[in-house]
Amino acid sequence: MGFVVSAIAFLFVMAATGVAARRLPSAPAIVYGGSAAACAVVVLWAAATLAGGGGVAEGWVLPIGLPWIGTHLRADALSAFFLLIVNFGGITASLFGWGYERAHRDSHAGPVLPLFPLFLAAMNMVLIADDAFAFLVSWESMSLASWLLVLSTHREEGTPRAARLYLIMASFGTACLLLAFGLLATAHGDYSFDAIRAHAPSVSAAAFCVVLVLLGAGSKAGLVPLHVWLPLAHSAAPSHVSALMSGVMTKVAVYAMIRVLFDLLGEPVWWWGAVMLGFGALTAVMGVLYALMQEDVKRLLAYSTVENIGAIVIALGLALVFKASHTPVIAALALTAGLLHVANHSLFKSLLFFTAGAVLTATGSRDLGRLGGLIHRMPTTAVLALVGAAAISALPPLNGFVGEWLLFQAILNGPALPEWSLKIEIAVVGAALALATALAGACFVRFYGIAFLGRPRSRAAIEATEVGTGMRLGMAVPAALCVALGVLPTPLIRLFEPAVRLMVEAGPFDDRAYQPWFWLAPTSAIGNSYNGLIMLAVIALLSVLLVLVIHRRASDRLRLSIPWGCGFDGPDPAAVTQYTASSFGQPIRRAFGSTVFRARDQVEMPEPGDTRPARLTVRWTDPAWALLFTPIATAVDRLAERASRLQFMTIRRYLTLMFLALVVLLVMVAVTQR
Amino acid sequence: MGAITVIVATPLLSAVILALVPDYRLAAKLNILFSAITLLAAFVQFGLEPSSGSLFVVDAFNIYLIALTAFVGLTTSVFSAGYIGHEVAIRRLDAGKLRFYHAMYQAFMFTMLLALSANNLGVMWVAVEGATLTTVLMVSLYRTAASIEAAWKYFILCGVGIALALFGTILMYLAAQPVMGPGMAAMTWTELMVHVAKVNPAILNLAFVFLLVGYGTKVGLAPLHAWLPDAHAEGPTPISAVLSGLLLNVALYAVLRFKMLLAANGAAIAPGPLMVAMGLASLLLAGLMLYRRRDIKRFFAYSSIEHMGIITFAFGMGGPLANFAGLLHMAMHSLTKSAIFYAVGHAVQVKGTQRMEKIAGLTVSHPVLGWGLLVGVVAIAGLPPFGIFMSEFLLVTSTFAREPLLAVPLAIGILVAFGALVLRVQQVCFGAPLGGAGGNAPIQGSLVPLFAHLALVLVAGLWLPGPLVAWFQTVAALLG
Amino acid sequence: MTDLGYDAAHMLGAVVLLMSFALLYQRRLFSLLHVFTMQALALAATAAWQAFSHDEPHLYITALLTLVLKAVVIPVALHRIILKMNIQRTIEPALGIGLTMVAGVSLVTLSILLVLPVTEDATALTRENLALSLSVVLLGLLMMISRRNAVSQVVGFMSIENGLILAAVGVAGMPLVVEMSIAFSVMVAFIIFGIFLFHIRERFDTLDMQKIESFRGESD
Amino acid sequence: MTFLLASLYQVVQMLLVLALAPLLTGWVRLAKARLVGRRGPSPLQPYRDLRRLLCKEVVLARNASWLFRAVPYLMFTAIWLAAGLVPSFTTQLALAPTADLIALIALLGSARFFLALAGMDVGTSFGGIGSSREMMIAALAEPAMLMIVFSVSILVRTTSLAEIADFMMSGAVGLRISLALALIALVMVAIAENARIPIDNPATHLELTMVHEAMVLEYSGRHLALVEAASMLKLLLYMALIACIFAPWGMATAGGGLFAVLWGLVAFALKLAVGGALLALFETSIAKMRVFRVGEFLGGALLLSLLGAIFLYVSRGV
Repeated sequence: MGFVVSAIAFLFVMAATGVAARRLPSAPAIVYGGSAAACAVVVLWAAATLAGGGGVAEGWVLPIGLPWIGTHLRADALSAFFLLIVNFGGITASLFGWGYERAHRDSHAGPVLPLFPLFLAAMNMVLIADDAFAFLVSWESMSLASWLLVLSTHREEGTPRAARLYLIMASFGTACLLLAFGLLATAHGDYSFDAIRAHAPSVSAAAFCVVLVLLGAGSKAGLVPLHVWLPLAHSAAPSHVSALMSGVMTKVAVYAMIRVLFDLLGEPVWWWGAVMLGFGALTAVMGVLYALMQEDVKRLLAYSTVENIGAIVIALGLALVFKASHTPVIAALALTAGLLHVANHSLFKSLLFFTAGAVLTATGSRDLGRLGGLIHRMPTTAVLALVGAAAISALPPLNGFVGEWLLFQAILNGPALPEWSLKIEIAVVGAALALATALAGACFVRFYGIAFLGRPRSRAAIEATEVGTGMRLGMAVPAALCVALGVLPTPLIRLFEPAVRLMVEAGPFDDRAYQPWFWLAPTSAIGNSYNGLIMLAVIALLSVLLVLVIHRRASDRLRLSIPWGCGFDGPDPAAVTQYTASSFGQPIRRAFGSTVFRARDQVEMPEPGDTRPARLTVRWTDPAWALLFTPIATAVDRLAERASRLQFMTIRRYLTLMFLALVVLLVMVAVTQR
Repeated sequence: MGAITVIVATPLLSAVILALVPDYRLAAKLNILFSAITLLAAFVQFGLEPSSGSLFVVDAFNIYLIALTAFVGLTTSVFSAGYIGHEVAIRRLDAGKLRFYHAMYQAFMFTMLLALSANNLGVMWVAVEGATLTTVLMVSLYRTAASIEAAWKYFILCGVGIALALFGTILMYLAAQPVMGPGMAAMTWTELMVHVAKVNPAILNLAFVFLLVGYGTKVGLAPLHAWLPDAHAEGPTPISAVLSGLLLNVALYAVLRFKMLLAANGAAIAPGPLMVAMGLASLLLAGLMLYRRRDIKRFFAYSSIEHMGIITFAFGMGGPLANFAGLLHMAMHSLTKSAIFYAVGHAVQVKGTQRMEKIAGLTVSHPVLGWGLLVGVVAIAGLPPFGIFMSEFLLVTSTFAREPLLAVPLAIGILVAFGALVLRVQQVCFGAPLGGAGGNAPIQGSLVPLFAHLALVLVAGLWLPGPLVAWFQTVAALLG
Repeated sequence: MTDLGYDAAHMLGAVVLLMSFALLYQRRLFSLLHVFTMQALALAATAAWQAFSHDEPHLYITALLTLVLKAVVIPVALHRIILKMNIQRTIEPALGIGLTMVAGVSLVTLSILLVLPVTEDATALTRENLALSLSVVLLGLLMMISRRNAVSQVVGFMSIENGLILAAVGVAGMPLVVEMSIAFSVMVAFIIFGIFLFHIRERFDTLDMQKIESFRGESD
Repeated sequence: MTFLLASLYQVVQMLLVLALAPLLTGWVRLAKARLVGRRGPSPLQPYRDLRRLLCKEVVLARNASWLFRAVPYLMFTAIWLAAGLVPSFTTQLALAPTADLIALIALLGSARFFLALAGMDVGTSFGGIGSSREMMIAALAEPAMLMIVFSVSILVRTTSLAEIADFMMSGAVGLRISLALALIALVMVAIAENARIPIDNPATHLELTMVHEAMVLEYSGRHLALVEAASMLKLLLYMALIACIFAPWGMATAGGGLFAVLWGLVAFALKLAVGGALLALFETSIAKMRVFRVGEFLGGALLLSLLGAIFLYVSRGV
């Protein structure tokens, strides 16, 4: 506990240093180094706490914040787990950011150094806050810091809109949470979480709270249709900040959901989970479909975050449902799947954003249409990106698959539930999740194939060079963990078992004989087991064997030549015959996009003999905007126009208003007196 | 009793003295000095026991408002010293006008402090009217067509308002006189609070309506707000700062005193619904008005209306939490808004325009000022870790727990206004700065007042001193 | 107090109210001023009578002030202004005379409705007086908003003030009446000063939107 | 002891699939030829083709990366392992617990992932066409597959293939609509995954229609041999899978002696023969469909499998 608080304090110091020493050339090294150190302390503390079986029972109460309540701080097992995730992300982001800052030293950009530690500190505070006020202060400070970080690129067009939308949506979320806590704290206004736990809310109040929390935390996590800000903001920020926002901050939102739905609200009702399942499925599928439509690398990654959040929310929904139906072990399985996916996603999403940042640094472009062939020029980045892409596509034996596997195991228990509607819903959700996973695979083949493989599509891509050590280190660490966790997930699962136990009063391995530490076979999935380690070993063994055999016995001769491109060839960087991002997306667009996004391809084919290249242009509309946000915006605009007339009236009319107000009030009094 | 007399007398005397000082630089220094003395006395007041005489009353309610007024008065005088320097440099003001300006400034402080500390309905009314007259003169200081137009509008509307308030005052006496007999007693706060329970409620209600509309006009509640934006936009910025920061509070203070009377008298109608209605109206209307504004001072004037709406709503809701929130919000708003007007004043001077789209990229061209303004707007928008977040937190949560249907429009109104604030602050503080008129002139005068206020608001957002909390809680109880 | 005293006070108050109606009815500026003068006289008489019947000498001052300022100085001043700035002599109403009358009557009924529940512990005089002054105030406000012309609005404003003073003198032993009426007269003086100095003729009701918008820096 | 036996079976299984895969393909080709009235090549032809390719030199595009060269080995081993995990003649396989049905599908998924990447590595348009279409097909085939797993595992309460096979053999299931639907869906998926008519035609090289062939167009020599062998293995794998889930009869179970195992081998061979014949019959009786109708085809498969899953509830509360 003391460690966490002092680490947070140290982060504030770092922020101050960032302001004071911004002119120094060594400032980035100091600030990012310091941040990394602080995060490392918290990571160690959290790991130790979890290993020690659960967090701190006794919290702290500081005499600040709301006068008659003070600020309650407490880190139980759940907080400890999320502290682990957040601060690990913080470490890698600091490492990468250090290199990134050195690569991008343009004076025009807004300040990042002071805000980066603040952002980390705010996220940590959310996780240890133990009363509504402290929670919301930290929550909104988190939004505030990240908003300013997004604005640090305010010179680029598009950023201001993104930042504005982000802050407004974030505050909408905060408002919803505010209302939810208002209901929980009731009129007597004791905002500490203990007091809230003490008296369970009425059924209707709880229902309101669930909806409000899904809106509030959901808008932060990027639940469809509240996701619109996310791709804009995440892609506008500097890459290491994008990694934090996408890989880590969304997890803090997930933490908020778990905290309220599993902890504060008391005994759940089955439909809560049903709602979450619905939203999760929608989010997962829509998110990846959006991602498939994107040309901008970072936007693509941000949308894939939306998809993964959908998967996590599905897991939470399952856990709630099973908790409500008093099958805690399965609930534990689902929650484990969710938390594991939280950890995994924070790893490979940070990794992928780092690679995007590296590509941006090397080529100065985020547009898939201008990349290509980078595997030759940025070998290390390419390998690490491949790990990330394979992991996020849930391919064994990497970590993404383990989470997916557990989640499916939980879904397969759907039939055990009493409610018929739920049984069927879970079947459908399972299909949606499978669809999302498969589409994610397609999406990242597209990402990796277009950006790193093939022939370069621009001069910049030809002249790209590998990035510096700091950035490569920042990428290598999460990549290594992606592999490690894929091969040996069990230790991590054991580590955060206390958190699961705290939320659903059971662990995933209960009522089951002891498992060897390298074996993953959770309870209740009879005979279902998975072992990445052996799988990897066998594959490696076999392929080595294969290579040896073939090169010994069969030929190992090799001749380099020109690939056959229908007659087109040559060193032209345009690589006219090559598939582009949009042409790669075309089959899937036809299969899905035409209905969801009203996507239309338009090919302009020049006459035979004309040397101009043919052009493929894709038009599509975003349903979330078309159906929800544009109407709201226009409504406010219209009202503003109406109201604005009041500014330009004559004094006599204003007097008339006053007179009418007076008369109305008098009449009200006269009536009330009768 | 001594301190309060000093507090009220100092500005009066200094007004006379400043009227005689021809040199405006000296006058500005004296202005600061006198304001400092007033503030000192206000601090001394903290040490003394709450006391009430026939003339003055000092209790939990007005003691902090007096100190706040004196403080903002001081900081504004510091800001105005730098401000007028620039105005003289660009020939918008001359020595004669400034002499008048300084005298009026202190006179204005005097009227407000008197209104706050007076123990007598009549005296308070006279003081508020005096405040109106002095500010009208200062709003029209530039003698431009627009400023005269604004002053005129301000004067007529508030004049009628004042008239109605006077009628309300008379009615109040009319109600009290049968119980307490003729004479001063029936117009003295402290006496009234004692005997009001026996007073005839019907006249009390009538009186309150007139007082609400009358003083409400000065508070700037919709639909009585029309004077406020122009008066803020066209007058000198220091005046805008004190108008938003202090005058609105004083008018609201008057309304609240009467609300206390109604609360103390059981039989009278609950004033809550009326205030809630007007508060919501102001909040929503102002929130929408913010979108179309181009003039930065008028923009923030509307934001003042919005916040007055929130505060009135809070007091209308009543109850310990909401009232606490309202009191806190009053203090926080006056500090923050005046700070914003300081920043805006500098920005307008360095950029030479009040049009927001022309004041772009402030954080790039003038980092300190730009970030100062940004922080101020962040605070006024109700984002943590600033004081306004705390009050809005308390207000929204407690309201939703009690009257969910009222909390929803409240939240919507706050969000709507928030959207406009974000839109504009990004436009003003970020993006590429335009050179053009004035371009990147250096900042005149010190930024100390700005950051002093922001620091206070920040501290208040994290930690409130014990005595203040105690005062708030007693007053919250009295407000019912 | 004697019945006579009561009736006289009541009668004078009624005259003041009547005059308010007469004000609403006027179409020409000068006749408006004349009616206003009469209202001022009636008010002065009321004040004096109250001073006499309750023997509160300071009310004599009020009466005197009213007499001098409202019945003499201000009408003359306004007369001057009208001639000097040749403001058009007819009042163009924003609201039809008939409608204004109806509104006026309904306002009076409203004020009576409001005063009715005032219980008997307040003396009958207070109630009557309250009803009258309330109506006068409301009618004055109505006057202000139903006329386009600056001078007539000043008159309306002052008739509001008359209503106030009517209420003030009606209730026994009200302190500070004099001070307040002085403070108020200062404001009225300001208005007239304003009209005079800034040549604000119809500024009350400028219909030239572009002008106002450009004033306020809000035009695109 | 059992473990040793299991590992022995495992090795046998790995070699068996490796040995049988080309034969199966050859058999299907022969049957097709006969059905259309040609004599057709010997069923051993695939072995010869593979040997020829293995001994040829590799012609590699200049701008091919290491990935392009690594992928054949990776995908081959992945598919080989997958095929090795499907119980063919016995359910007692040492590696069975390492991967259940879901992991199996994912394993095939990763093979496809890398092959698709390899298709885009050289940067010709064919590779792009192939990869994009392949991923679109996969996007629909995988969920359908998982839904089939879902409905089967609702019945069997497990996703471990061995246990599924045991359960099915016990005959406790009986006939079910949902199983029928699942079977149909699985067949459709298998057809799509193995690039058979009507989705794709392994025999054609007409650019606009082909999917799988377009993707591997740049491969030659030993690499091509591996890719071809992998696809043969995949065909075998799917047949084995269908057999294992829907017709596990004759498979040797726990404690089954040597005779049981031998009988299992024979039964497996028979199943393959019948399956191949049926496939040939199907392929000759239907025409290739346009690539963009594939979506509807597989969408149908997905819906069928989902329907199967839901039907289970209706037919019997599980």
